[in-house]
Amino acid sequence: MSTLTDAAPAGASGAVTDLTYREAINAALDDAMAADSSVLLMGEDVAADGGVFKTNIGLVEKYGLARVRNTPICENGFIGVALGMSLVGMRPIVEIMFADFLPTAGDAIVNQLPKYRYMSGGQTAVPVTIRAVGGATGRFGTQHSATGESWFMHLPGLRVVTASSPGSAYALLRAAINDQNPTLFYEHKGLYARKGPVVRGVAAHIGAAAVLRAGSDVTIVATLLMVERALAAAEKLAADGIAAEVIDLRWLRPLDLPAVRASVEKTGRLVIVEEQVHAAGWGATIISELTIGGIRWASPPRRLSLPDDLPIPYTPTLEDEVLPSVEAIVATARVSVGR
Amino acid sequence: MSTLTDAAPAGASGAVTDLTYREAINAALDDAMAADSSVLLMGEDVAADGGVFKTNIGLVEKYGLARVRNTPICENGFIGVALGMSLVGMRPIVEIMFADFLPTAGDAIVNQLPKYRYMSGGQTAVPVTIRAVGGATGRFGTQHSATGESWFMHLPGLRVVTASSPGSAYALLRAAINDQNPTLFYEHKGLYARKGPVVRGVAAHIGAAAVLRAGSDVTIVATLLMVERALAAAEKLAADGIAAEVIDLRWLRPLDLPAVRASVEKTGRLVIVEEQVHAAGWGATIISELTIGGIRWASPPRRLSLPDDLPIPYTPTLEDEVLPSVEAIVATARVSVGR
Amino acid sequence: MTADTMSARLDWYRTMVRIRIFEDKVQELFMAGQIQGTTHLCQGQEAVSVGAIAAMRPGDVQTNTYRGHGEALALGMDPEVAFAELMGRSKGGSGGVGGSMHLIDFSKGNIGANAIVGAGLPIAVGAAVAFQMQGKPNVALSFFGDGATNIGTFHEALNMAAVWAAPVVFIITNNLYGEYSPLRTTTPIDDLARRADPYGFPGIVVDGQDIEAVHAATTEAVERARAGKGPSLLEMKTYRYRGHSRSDPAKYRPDGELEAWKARDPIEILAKALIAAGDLGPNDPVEIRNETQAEIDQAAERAATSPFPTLEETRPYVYAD
Amino acid sequence: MTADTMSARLDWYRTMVRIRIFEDKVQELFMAGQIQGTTHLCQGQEAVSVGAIAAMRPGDVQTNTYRGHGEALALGMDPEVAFAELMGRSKGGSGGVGGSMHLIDFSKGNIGANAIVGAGLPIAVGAAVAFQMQGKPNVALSFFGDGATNIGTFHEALNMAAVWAAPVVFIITNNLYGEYSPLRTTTPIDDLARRADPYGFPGIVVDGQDIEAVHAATTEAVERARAGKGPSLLEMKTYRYRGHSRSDPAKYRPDGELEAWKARDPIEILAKALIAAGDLGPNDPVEIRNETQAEIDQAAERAATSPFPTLEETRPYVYAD
Ligand SMILES: Cc1ncc(C[n+]2csc(CCOP(=O)(O)OP(=O)(O)O)c2C)c(N)n1
Ligand SMILES: Cc1ncc(C[n+]2csc(CCOP(=O)(O)OP(=O)(O)O)c2C)c(N)n1
Ligand SMILES: [Mg+2]
Ligand SMILES: [Mg+2]
Repeated sequence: MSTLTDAAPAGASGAVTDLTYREAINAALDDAMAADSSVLLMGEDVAADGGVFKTNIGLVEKYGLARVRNTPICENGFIGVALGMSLVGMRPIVEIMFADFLPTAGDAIVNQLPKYRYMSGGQTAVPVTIRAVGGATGRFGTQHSATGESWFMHLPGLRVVTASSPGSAYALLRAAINDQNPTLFYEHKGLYARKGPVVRGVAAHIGAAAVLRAGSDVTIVATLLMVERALAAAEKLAADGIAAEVIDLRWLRPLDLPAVRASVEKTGRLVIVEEQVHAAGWGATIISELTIGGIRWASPPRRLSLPDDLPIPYTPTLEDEVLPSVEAIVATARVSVGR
Repeated sequence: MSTLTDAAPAGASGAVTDLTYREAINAALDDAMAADSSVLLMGEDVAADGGVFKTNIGLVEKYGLARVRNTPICENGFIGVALGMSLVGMRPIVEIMFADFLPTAGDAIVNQLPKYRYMSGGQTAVPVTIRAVGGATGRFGTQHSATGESWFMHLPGLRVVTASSPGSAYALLRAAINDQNPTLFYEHKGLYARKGPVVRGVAAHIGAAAVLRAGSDVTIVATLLMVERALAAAEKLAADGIAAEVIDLRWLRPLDLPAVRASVEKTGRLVIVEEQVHAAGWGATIISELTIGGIRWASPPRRLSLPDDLPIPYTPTLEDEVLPSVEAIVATARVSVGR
Repeated sequence: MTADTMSARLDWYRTMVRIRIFEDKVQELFMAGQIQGTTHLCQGQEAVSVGAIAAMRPGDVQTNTYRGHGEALALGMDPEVAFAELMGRSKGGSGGVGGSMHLIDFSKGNIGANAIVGAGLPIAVGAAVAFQMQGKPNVALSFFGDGATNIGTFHEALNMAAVWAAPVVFIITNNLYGEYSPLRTTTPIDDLARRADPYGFPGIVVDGQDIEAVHAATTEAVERARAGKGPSLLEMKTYRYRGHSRSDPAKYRPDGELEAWKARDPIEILAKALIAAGDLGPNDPVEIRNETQAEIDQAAERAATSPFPTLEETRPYVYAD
Repeated sequence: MTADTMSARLDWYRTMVRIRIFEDKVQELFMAGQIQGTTHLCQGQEAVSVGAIAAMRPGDVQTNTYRGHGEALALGMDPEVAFAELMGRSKGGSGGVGGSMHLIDFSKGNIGANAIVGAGLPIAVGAAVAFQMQGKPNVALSFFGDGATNIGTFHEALNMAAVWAAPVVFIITNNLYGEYSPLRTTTPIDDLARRADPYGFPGIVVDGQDIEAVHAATTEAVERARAGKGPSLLEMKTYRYRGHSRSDPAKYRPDGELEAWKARDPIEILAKALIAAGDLGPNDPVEIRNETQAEIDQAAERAATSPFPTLEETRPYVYAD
């Protein structure tokens, strides 16, 4: 068990540094492994040259090849291995190079990790963290560009979390590693170079969304890469006197409905910005639950999503075209507030 | 290519017979294999003793072991095999014994089947049908009871369809087999013994939901086993003068939003009855899309779903308890209409 | 034979009889509707479960399958707790939410009974690698069927175990059928032990009806793993007397096959040996059977008195804090 | 050597040179930003693609991977169409939506270039079984890497192929690395051909730098499959000159390894043989290189003039009717 808690953060606690998203993930891994010798990182080439996305620089030198463990190419198998490790005292972190490969491990993720404690009647905890690198803008084509963020959010027993900035990446990854339950942690490959403040040694609260910008006219909810676009849009809207409240959803399971509801109760308007098809995603889930809850919509909620019927293309021009843009967010928010 | 069309149905066309759900599936398989020699059925023990759920009785005797092909236990592998067959002129039907095993074939279902035509720039069709047997009430426990119906509905390139009765099972399975695109066809293991009229030789329209009972007070949308419960509830409600419109959603992709919208525009009220967790499912998708579309809710939509945070238990008493019941549907519809 | 090994063998014998009678009782209760859903019984395979598990030491763990009652009982699970689980009662090992396919007891090293074919292998490898990292002298066993050797996780698990020289022993309970399919219709070879070769560790064919052979082969593999020499694959040739599950009549079996295997019943074989060695009197088998029958009947009765759990009771089983 | 086989070998030579220069050009265009995302190049592996595909007959098919430019060109894809695809242009083989990892041409038997490791194997088995059912004399090949032999689909595909005696040939392009990982760090054996044994069909080690050896071994396996004798596994020992993808500097390779392999360059080896046999003049290689360079440069230029597709243009690629 990690000794890290929100109350009494461990390590270089509280220190604030400016790090890139990549460095923030590296720092979270480093701090977690330093704080708890049962924490390990495993996956394809995680120890090779800092890993494919260079998030693991310096770790193998510090913790060795047993705790920074290269695996053969077999996602379903090595997530099963991580599960087995977690049953006897280890806290594995599994790196999945592209979120698109998560379905390759479908059984481990759907039938094993979330149900393992339950099937045993609560005899064990399953402290496994899966880091999945997702998202478009990389021109990686249709089999390497999904965020996959909502694929597993319906599974009781699992936690699902997304990181949109260096600061949240650090705090959320520490929280995921520290948690006793299987957690899918989503990174966006388009964010690795972003820089921002990181508070070392402090883990985020599980299940808490973050209001990144306060506003009273319209609520914009986003995750991952879409968060910075939502913030940029809010900036532009402000210039026109429209006050947008921007929420980084962060957790898909548990889903922070109270936070979104509180905001929409104030604004009466909602724009969902999601890098995924709308069907069966977190955006649809939020709109459905709020509507079921009887919320008063001042104007119908709106969404910016990937096309309903199109996979993500390699074609650079088209990949840009299918993603929700700052301009589209601005335009949609304007329609929502009616000016 | 099957010669079957809605216009000119093949085989014992138009003949209406009373069959069980199991027999209806058997008839659809039989008629499709008789009509087109490129159609084959494959899966674990599909040829053994009529198959595990006895849906395949008589087929191996008629079509032989090559076209009714037992496979080793390797879902991901044999769905990949079916994909390969479909690229060179065959029309495979894959039987997945329990829908819970679909994630075992996650890569084939998420990254291969729906994207294969797209990645080739439309060079090929992928006429693969996957029959997945899902659903609770069987006391099969947490790894054998999921409907899994919404797991893949967000994937462009795929079709997803559910069968709630003998008649729809026949017509929808013929449509799935006849279609040029990969289709996930969901059966419910709790329905096999149900009897009902079946029109031989006629395929359903792709993407069309079915209004099974007309009513003006409240719309109830359901799939699979929940459809008969919705109908039973409507019967009871009618006795109290509440006219419920019951829609069998049937297709999750393409999703028949127009049909549901038309009904809710009339009733202003909606009750979703789903044998799944609400998050990231078709129920949430429908409520979200209708709300985004600006529909006028006379009263907030309501849902009956599986518990948000509980896997399906083996415990007979609890398995019954977690499923939406006729009584719960009646009660919820009453609250919705306010009497 | 030392007094020690003698009493060990008597324990084996009693445990095999207990498993046999437990499974017969399960069938009876299933037919009576007291156990619902499905059952996968292991009559005929008792020597594999008991002989292999007898090679485990404290701290060792194993994973098994939906056909795991034999392993669960061999590891010492109280039949009452097992029956309660099969009946879905609070007193069950998993509080009644697991059922027949999930007899699990972490306190006895039974860290998993999986209903997904092949899923238990990587989990065992993970436990083994963890022991290695923790510097513990422990070993993980994984029990699975012949049909499971055709699914991807089998290959992935054996490959990782070899690469990491994990202290794990893979045990194929080859009962010649995967559900209704004879081995040869889904598998291109007869001796599955051969499937160890591409990973560079030993694969050994074992007479699964002879508990002495099972125990000897498993002990060697377990100690090899404990010594840091890596994994082994053991193929136990055995047979399941009943159908695959529930009320499967097993029509797919050729005439005489069942009888031929029953002629080499693992319980009879050990009884003969013990009697020949004078460690068991000629009437002891009948007595042990009767004692055990009474024990099992009472266990089932007591289990049936345990209440069904409430939903509230089961919520803590989902998330740990 | 007959005139026929001679001209065949000259074709092989020209094709290998074309692939080499194509890949070098891809790297150049990638660095220039005209090709985006990622590339996986095959310089050094040309003999495997060309020699194996030369064993195919009309109606035969194959699947390959994200590192499939060699196979695509060996199957006769027009370099302009290939470049256009890599640039995401309308004229590309997949209309520009596929990119570098998906050079596909059904009209030439190239039914798949997959970006998921191991996914192509079952697809090839499926095509092979379909040919068998259709009574066609055709065969399916599947090209994949050494790292792919560790994922479940490898095992599942080989097992099914064996059970059904499918006319399929599995070709491991063993270039000693899976991404940045040396084979031995992820795989417990050196000769991957050994991995055929548990399925009861031949596994053969082949010198992947010698196109004659590649062609001979593949021809034997293909004709064996065509004759209904079932699958084979061929391990082609070769090497990729460049890093795994994009701008990977391949720092993980020991000093001298690259040079040692370049000393056995597949193009050079065939050139020597052809010159020795008098089928190629001493200056021909330079001339052929120059001709090909011009051809490739022009193809790239023409490809760049093709427009990017519109979304509307790509919609029909999703669903067929
Ligand atoms: C991934 C998966 N596919 C299919 C099944 C259905 N199923 C349950 S047991 C079984 C046969 C397994 O045979 P074997 O491995 O020999 O074990 P045995 O039942 O003989 O003990 C099958 C196909 C499953 N549980 N999991
Ligand atoms: C299922 C899956 N896991 C991981 C990857 C990422 N990946 C792409 S290529 C590769 C290495 C494959 O090595 P090998 O099979 O030897 O082929 P090579 O690249 O050497 O041609 C990996 C791990 C992937 N594409 N698919
Ligand atoms: Mg078996
Ligand atoms: Mg390689």
